[in-house]
Amino acid sequence: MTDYWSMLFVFVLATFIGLGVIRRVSRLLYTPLMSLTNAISAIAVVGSIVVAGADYPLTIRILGGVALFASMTNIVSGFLITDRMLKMFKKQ
Amino acid sequence: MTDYWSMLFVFVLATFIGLGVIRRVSRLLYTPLMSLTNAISAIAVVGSIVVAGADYPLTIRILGGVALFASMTNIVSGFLITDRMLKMFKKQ
Amino acid sequence: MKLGVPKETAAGERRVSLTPEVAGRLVKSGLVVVVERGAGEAASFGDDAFRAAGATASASVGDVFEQSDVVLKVQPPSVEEARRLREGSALVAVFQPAAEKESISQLAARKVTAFSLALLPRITRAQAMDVLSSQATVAGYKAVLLAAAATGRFFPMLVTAAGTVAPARVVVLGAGVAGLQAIATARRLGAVVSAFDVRPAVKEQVESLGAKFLEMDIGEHAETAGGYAKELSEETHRRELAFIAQQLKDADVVVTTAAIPGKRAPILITAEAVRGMKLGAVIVDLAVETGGNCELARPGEDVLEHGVRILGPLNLPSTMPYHASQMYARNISTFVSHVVKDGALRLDFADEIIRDTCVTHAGEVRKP
Amino acid sequence: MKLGVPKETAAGERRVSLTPEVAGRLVKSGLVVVVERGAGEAASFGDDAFRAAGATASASVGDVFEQSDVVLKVQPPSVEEARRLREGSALVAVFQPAAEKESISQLAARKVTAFSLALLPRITRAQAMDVLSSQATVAGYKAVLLAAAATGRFFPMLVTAAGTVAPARVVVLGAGVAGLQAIATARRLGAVVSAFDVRPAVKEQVESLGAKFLEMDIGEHAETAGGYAKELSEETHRRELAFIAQQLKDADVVVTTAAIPGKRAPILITAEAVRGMKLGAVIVDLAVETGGNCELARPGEDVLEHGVRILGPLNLPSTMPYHASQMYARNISTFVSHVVKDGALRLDFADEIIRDTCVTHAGEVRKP
Amino acid sequence: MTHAVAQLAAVLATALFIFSLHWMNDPKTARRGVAAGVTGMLVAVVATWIQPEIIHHGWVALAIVAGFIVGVPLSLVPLTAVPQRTALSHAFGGLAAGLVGTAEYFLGLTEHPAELTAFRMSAIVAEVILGFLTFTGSLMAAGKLQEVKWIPQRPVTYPGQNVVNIGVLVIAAALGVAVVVNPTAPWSAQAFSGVVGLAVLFGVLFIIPIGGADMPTVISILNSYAGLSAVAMGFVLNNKLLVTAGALDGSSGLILSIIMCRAMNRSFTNVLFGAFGTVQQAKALGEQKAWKEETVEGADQLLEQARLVVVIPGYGMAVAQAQHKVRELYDQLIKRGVTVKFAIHPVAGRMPGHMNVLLAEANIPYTALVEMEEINPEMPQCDVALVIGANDVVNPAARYVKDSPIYGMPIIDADKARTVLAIKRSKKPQRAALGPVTSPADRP
Amino acid sequence: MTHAVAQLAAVLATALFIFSLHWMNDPKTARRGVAAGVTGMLVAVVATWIQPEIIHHGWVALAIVAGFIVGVPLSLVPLTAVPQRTALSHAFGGLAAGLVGTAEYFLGLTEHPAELTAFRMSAIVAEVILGFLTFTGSLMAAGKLQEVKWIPQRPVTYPGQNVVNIGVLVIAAALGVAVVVNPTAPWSAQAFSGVVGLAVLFGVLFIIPIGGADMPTVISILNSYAGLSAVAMGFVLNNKLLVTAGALDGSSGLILSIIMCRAMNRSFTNVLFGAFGTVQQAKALGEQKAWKEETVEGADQLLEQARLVVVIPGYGMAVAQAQHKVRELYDQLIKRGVTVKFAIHPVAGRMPGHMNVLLAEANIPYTALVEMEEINPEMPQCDVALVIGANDVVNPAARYVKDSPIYGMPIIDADKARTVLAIKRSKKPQRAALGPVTSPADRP
Ligand SMILES: NC(=O)c1ccc[n+]([C@@H]2O[C@H](COP(=O)([O-])OP(=O)(O)OC[C@H]3O[C@@H](n4cnc5c(N)ncnc54)[C@H](OP(=O)(O)O)[C@@H]3O)[C@@H](O)[C@H]2O)c1
Ligand SMILES: NC(=O)c1ccc[n+]([C@@H]2O[C@H](COP(=O)([O-])OP(=O)(O)OC[C@H]3O[C@@H](n4cnc5c(N)ncnc54)[C@H](OP(=O)(O)O)[C@@H]3O)[C@@H](O)[C@H]2O)c1
Ligand SMILES: NC(=O)c1ccc[n+]([C@@H]2O[C@H](COP(=O)([O-])OP(=O)(O)OC[C@H]3O[C@@H](n4cnc5c(N)ncnc54)[C@H](O)[C@@H]3O)[C@@H](O)[C@H]2O)c1
Ligand SMILES: NC(=O)c1ccc[n+]([C@@H]2O[C@H](COP(=O)([O-])OP(=O)(O)OC[C@H]3O[C@@H](n4cnc5c(N)ncnc54)[C@H](O)[C@@H]3O)[C@@H](O)[C@H]2O)c1
Repeated sequence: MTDYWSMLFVFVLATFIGLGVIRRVSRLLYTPLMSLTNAISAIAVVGSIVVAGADYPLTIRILGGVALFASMTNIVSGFLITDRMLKMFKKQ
Repeated sequence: MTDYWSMLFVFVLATFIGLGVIRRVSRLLYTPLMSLTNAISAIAVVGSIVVAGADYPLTIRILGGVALFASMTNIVSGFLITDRMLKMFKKQ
Repeated sequence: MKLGVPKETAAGERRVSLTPEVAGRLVKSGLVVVVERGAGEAASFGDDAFRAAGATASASVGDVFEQSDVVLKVQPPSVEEARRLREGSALVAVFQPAAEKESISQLAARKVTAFSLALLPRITRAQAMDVLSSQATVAGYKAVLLAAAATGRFFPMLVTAAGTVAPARVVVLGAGVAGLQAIATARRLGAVVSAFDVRPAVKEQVESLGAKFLEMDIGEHAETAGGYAKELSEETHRRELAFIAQQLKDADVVVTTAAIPGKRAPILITAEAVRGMKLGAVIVDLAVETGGNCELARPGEDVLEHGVRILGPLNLPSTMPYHASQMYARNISTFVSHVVKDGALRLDFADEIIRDTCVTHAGEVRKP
Repeated sequence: MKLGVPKETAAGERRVSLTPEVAGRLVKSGLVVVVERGAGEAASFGDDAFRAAGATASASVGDVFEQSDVVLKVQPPSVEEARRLREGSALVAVFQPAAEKESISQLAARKVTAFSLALLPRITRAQAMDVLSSQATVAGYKAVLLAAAATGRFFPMLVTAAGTVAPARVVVLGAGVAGLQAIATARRLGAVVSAFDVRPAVKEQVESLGAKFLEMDIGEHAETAGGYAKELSEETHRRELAFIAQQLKDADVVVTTAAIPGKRAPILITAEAVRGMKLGAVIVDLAVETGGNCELARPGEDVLEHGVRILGPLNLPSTMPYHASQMYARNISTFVSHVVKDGALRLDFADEIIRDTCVTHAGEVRKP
Repeated sequence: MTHAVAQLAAVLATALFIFSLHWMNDPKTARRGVAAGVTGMLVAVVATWIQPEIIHHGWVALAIVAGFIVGVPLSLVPLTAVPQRTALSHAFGGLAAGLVGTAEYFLGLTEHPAELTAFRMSAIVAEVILGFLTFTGSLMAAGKLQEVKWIPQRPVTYPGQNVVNIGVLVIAAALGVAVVVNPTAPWSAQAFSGVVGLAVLFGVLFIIPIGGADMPTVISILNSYAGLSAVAMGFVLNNKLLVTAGALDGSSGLILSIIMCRAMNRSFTNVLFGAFGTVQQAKALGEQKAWKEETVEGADQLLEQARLVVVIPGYGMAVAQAQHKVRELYDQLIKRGVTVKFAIHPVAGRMPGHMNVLLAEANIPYTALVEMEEINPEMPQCDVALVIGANDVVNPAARYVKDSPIYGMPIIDADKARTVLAIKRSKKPQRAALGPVTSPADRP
Repeated sequence: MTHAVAQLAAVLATALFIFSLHWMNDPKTARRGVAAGVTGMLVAVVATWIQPEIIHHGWVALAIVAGFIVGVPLSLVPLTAVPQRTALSHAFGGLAAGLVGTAEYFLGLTEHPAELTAFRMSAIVAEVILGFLTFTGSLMAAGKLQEVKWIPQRPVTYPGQNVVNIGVLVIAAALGVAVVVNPTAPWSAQAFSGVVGLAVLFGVLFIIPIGGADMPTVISILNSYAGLSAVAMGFVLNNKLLVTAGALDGSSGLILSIIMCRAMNRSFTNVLFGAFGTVQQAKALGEQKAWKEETVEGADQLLEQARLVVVIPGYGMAVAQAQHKVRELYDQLIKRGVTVKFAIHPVAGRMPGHMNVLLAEANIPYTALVEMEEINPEMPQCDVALVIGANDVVNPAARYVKDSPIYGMPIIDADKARTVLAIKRSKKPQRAALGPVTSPADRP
């Protein structure tokens, strides 16, 4: 059980950090910010790898593989497009 | 071992929060802020209570009792003086 | 319908009742505009410009008066001019009927419909026709320039290698349209400005221009329902004089603009108060035409008493003919658009703008 | 040691060489100050004020000239005054020796030690004595006031119920001390100001006052080592004239202040250029005393040509006698403190301030 | 050992993600933020992959390569399509979370029933609901934005819509509770599938009443949901990195949607419960604009996102001597590339030229001033009309209300602007305005 | 159950502490912050006390009552004594941490040697060192501030001081490592006592070279140390609340001391390693003021803490047209109760009255302007001289350097002010100034 308490603790603290950090983000950057957090939320990739790659029945692994593919797509396209937008910013 | 990792996690997150929150504190309030954090750091009271009140040898409990007394002094005087200073602020 | 713009004949009058720009607008709206030769010259509007705007310029005086349906003037018509007006025509100008009895009876005799813009009600709809406001703006501005030119001092503060020049202290008495403009202009030049008025609402307006309001407990209600000032009781007036005398002791420049509609201007500065002022101070009395706010002011003269210069300038708007005419022309053309509908005068006497301004109509004198 | 302050005798001169405040300081430093009766009156400094400051006021002309060790004046001495000076005494005033040959030989003959503050080197130490700077400040300010009073237009922009008044376009030619002050004053009044000068360093200074610098490729180095302007080559001058004429086409007010030390002022506005200007424009030529920047300007006159008014005002500082005198007095008293040590003249000709300003000494004319 | 590596990697990745977001503070450091995010992700992936329990490397690699193959082209969409892409990406994220949750459940059901504790089951149900509703909701949103043929663009509303939506959600939740209580009962697998189905359905229902204009807010909320599903996954897998990253994402989505709601003059609860339809109708209904007290941030937001801001000063600006503050605001906006014009009404203030005097004092260039006649035709293109202490000169009563003292006076058409902000002293309703913002003195 | 309560309490207390600090953002909410802190502390204490392992309730109550008896009077010290009180309080905090650590060690040693894992021992040693050095260090600091007789007020320095100090710390650390590796060896208890003793000693050595003026920074660092010792205690006791609260405290102490260092023109490392003595000497040595690039925050800080700020504008202000920015700054400072004067040099700028024109345009009241002769006698009382684009008019070369073109010109004695801030375009050394701050355009 202790573990879940740690998790809760971590969750609460991380939420505070998220609120604090995001509130100070320049408003100019909201669009890239959205794609950046979108990429970061693809951290579900970590869970997908486990489900896809561990010694589980194939059906499970297929679910995991699809999840992994979906997450990976998000990571790749999210970071790339964020960077693309920010580059244009610099030029301005 | 897992536990220590949680602790480390919690520590890192809390430090981020501390840095973020304090950096935005109004400079007018540094003196009360110092006494407030001083009072909060007396959270060691939690440890002192355990050492002082659990079923331990007397010597240990004496150490704990002194620690508890010291922490409690900090809590009481720290919060009270912070409030006193802030009240004067209001009047200005 | 023909509008006639004669050249002003009053001495020193340099304004003209329409500018080429405004004349052009009227022409576009379907009216014919006839301008006397050289009518705008003194105000830097050439006949060419009028012609370019579509007006018939270079007409003779006779043409203008005899052909026009509506004659637009700045100054009230001289008896001579009144006689020249075509019977049944209309005239718009600025005059106080009380002061112009003779030409008014002349106008009535010739069955001229005459309007005086000085009688315009101070209502929102009439704001764009309000010549008193627009010309008072010019006067307030110019009064400060005259004062600045007349005083031996700088208006602004200057810290220089040759010592520090203290800013001039300017006091404005009466903060109506002209007074407020005077405050703004003196402030722009860097003077330290304070102002006094009997209407309490003015305090905020004065402060909104960054000047100080000189507060005196009037003790009576000095404002009419229409927002104009009333005459004060004798007792209050005495206290006011003492208060003002005190305030003027260290003034370098005083601009007075106090007026009460239809009455002689109130005396605010006595000879005694002038004696108490600093050597080299300057007073500009804008109310001199209606009797003056300063006892010692003489219309059109530059008086030096007790080391204080007292200017009583007349017709200041005419000294800035270009812009004064521009504003006047806008005002009068708005009025014309209001009374002329479909090429004919529309005399709806239920309309307070028309009712209040119409001085003579159909041979009848409608205002005292 | 006695300092004498005579009343200025030149026509129209209202300044005085010391003010009560400055006289008081000199008295405190151990000097005796003798002031002619009514010397400060035109500048609003009464004899009483001088007396209160510890000076001997109400002296006669004779007393002042005959008793003083150092006579302090504003204008160069008339031949008459020069004759009155006590032999061996000293005189401080402002004059260009080239223009005052006669009185200078008179001064030399009477073995007077005469200083002209017009010759002060433009070095840092001399800044507090620099009468040309302080009086140019007055002139620049006043020139704009004159222009504002003379033009038929508002300087500031005004959006009103009677239409919008466009801001005046003011062009300042020559941005030295007077020019910069003119720029600042016109800007204060709300005009749109642009300025032109041949010295490139001036661009930043003009912009620092919020005005626009009119840039022309001069193509030659127009500045001396001392920071003054040089005369331009003929070709460049021709180009300059064309450039300026172009810039003046839509100007409402022009103030010219261009000068080259010791030379005739450069012509900047030809009659042709005036013809190209707007009807009702105003030119104030401050350089009229040294020949004028505008071909059509006449010293002390108000010329109307091609619908443009051209003012050539003389001695503007004298029209603001109070502050002009205050600054002058500070300058001259700093100079006196510099040359008088322990109650006696200290003539160290190695000191460039003394060397450059001393016009006659011991019977010798030191400056052409 | 690899466990310690995993933990350390989690701490490191967390820190990197936090820095990543922190650096988005400022355009100057923002790209560094992306680099930090990429590094954090790399650390997390590698640390997970090298764990001993991962044995099907080929399978993992295949999925990853497939992700690259689809992801790279997706990142090259034209910038106009960025919102759709983001929505689509949320759909993928939701799908991933939902699938992992489903996998975990069935894995537990078939192999380690004991591991399906109530806590874990709750987390799985939360993950699945959030994941699948995000999946279909985002797909719908993307479809609407892309103007796909078979998704109605216009908000689809019908009576009782909210009841139906909430009903679906409640049933899903109830089924979920049943599964949590009895994770291994014979009907549990079906019930679980029911939860999944209802979540999928709710995602669709949630979006159909919403019009295209509100999509950015919705996307931001879906972002928040995606983050929360990652948190739930973290609880399921006992993975702190998932919890932190998910929480960062969830909170950032929350903040962004709150800010957007404010900018759109909506209450957040209104948006959160998907009841957009109502507002849409009200909007369509009438001209009666509501006024609302705006916060300083909200106003900031509005102003910064505008292209054309028209400032309409009046007597109040003079009384408050606010011209210097106005100039500060002007400077700020100009710096951000916003076009700012000052519309001067002929009778604003209490003397002719009152506004001119003050604005000139504050050194606002003449070129920024425009007259009423000139600005009025432009007002419909104006994003924000900022009325500073003016009342009569923008009061539409001058047009309609016959017995008003200002009836017939021409006014500046502030009410035609997209948004009107008014700064005034009291809260007496301002007829033309959406409402007062706090005085500019409070502005940062 | 009580365990769950304790955990929940920990989460709650953590959140309350965070809010407490967050509310210190603003004087308006600051007192609410205190309330949150008190509540958090109450929750933490009660939740701990009700744990079943606490059995000596009388003993706990006694200690708490004693804490109140001493704490209340301590909170009533005059405000001038607040710094001492804070220092004393840190001493108590350090003592508590040190004692708990010692107790844990001996408890483990005598009762559960197995619990003294390397990790736990490391935490205990860290806790003890930080706790005791904070204890004596803070006591010394409090003593110096209170001007207690037997503590030398002046910095005590001797050759090799830094070597000795670092030596003591290194020995303590080495002994600590030995104890960590062999927690239960026969010599371990002695070694542990040695660590305690050395930490006590180090606290004293750390403070004696520091003068009174630097005490606030030191106290802030000690605050940070006290926080870190609470973190260590948290690791020892496996208590997350201790870890979070301690971390909040540690980081806030850190930030505060960094800000203070900046305000004092010190590098943080310089302060962190206690090498204050060196700087003190340099200060005493000579007139040669160093110049340094100041950050915007540092300048802000300096200006806000000043009582009298003298602004000295020059031609640079005119060129940059910075008068409106200067007015903003003026408004800000006035609002904070700072007295601001503008010292106008007679030849500042490029024309007579140049500064007047600009300052009047920005509506800075004439009453705030003072002439050179008037301000110069006041300059030594001036906290900050803010030189804005002026050079010649404050250049001391005018006094000393015979061949300078400005030799002999009277100048404004900016160099006599406590601190000089100069804003200029280039970095050409400014003779009178401590150095350029970034342009005011960058100010918030
Ligand atoms: N320009 C002229 O020549 C002239 C001359 C005379 C009269 N007028 C008349 O004056 C009116 C001008 O219209 P306007 O829109 O400029 O002014 P207005 O209608 O008088 O409105 C002033 C506004 O400013 C607000 N306000 C007052 N003090 C404030 C402060 N300290 N801070 C923030 N807000 C403040 C008021 O709010 P609250 O409602 O909260 O008080 C009100 O909304 C017209 O009716 C015109 O006819 C003009
Ligand atoms: N007042 C008069 O009547 C008059 C007339 C003529 C001459 N002068 C002479 O002018 C001098 C006036 O002294 P001062 O101290 O006012 O001016 P100054 O000595 O010329 O110094 C100007 C300062 O402003 C800085 N600066 C220039 N542009 C800037 C910008 N855009 N932003 C920020 N900083 C900028 C310069 O920095 P950098 O070093 O980085 O460029 C320099 O430090 C005196 O020597 C005086 O004799 C005065
Ligand atoms: N449409 C409108 O609503 C409108 C338009 C223009 C002006 N007005 C208002 O009408 C008022 C009068 O304007 P105006 O142009 O006729 O004024 P004005 O320029 O004629 O000056 C008259 C001023 O003198 C003051 N005064 C009178 N007796 C005084 C005394 N004894 N001591 C001191 N001051 C005294 C009056 O209060 C008034 O302010 C103004 O306040 C103006 O705001 C209204
Ligand atoms: N102590 C000092 O350092 C000190 C003190 C005062 C003035 N100055 C400097 O000396 C300079 C001259 O000042 P001043 O008061 O004698 O000037 P001024 O008022 O006599 O005006 C002369 C101006 O006219 C300009 N000019 C000359 N020929 C021109 C032409 N053909 N076209 C356009 N402009 C032309 C000059 O460049 C100069 O700016 C100023 O720039 C001033 O900064 C220095």
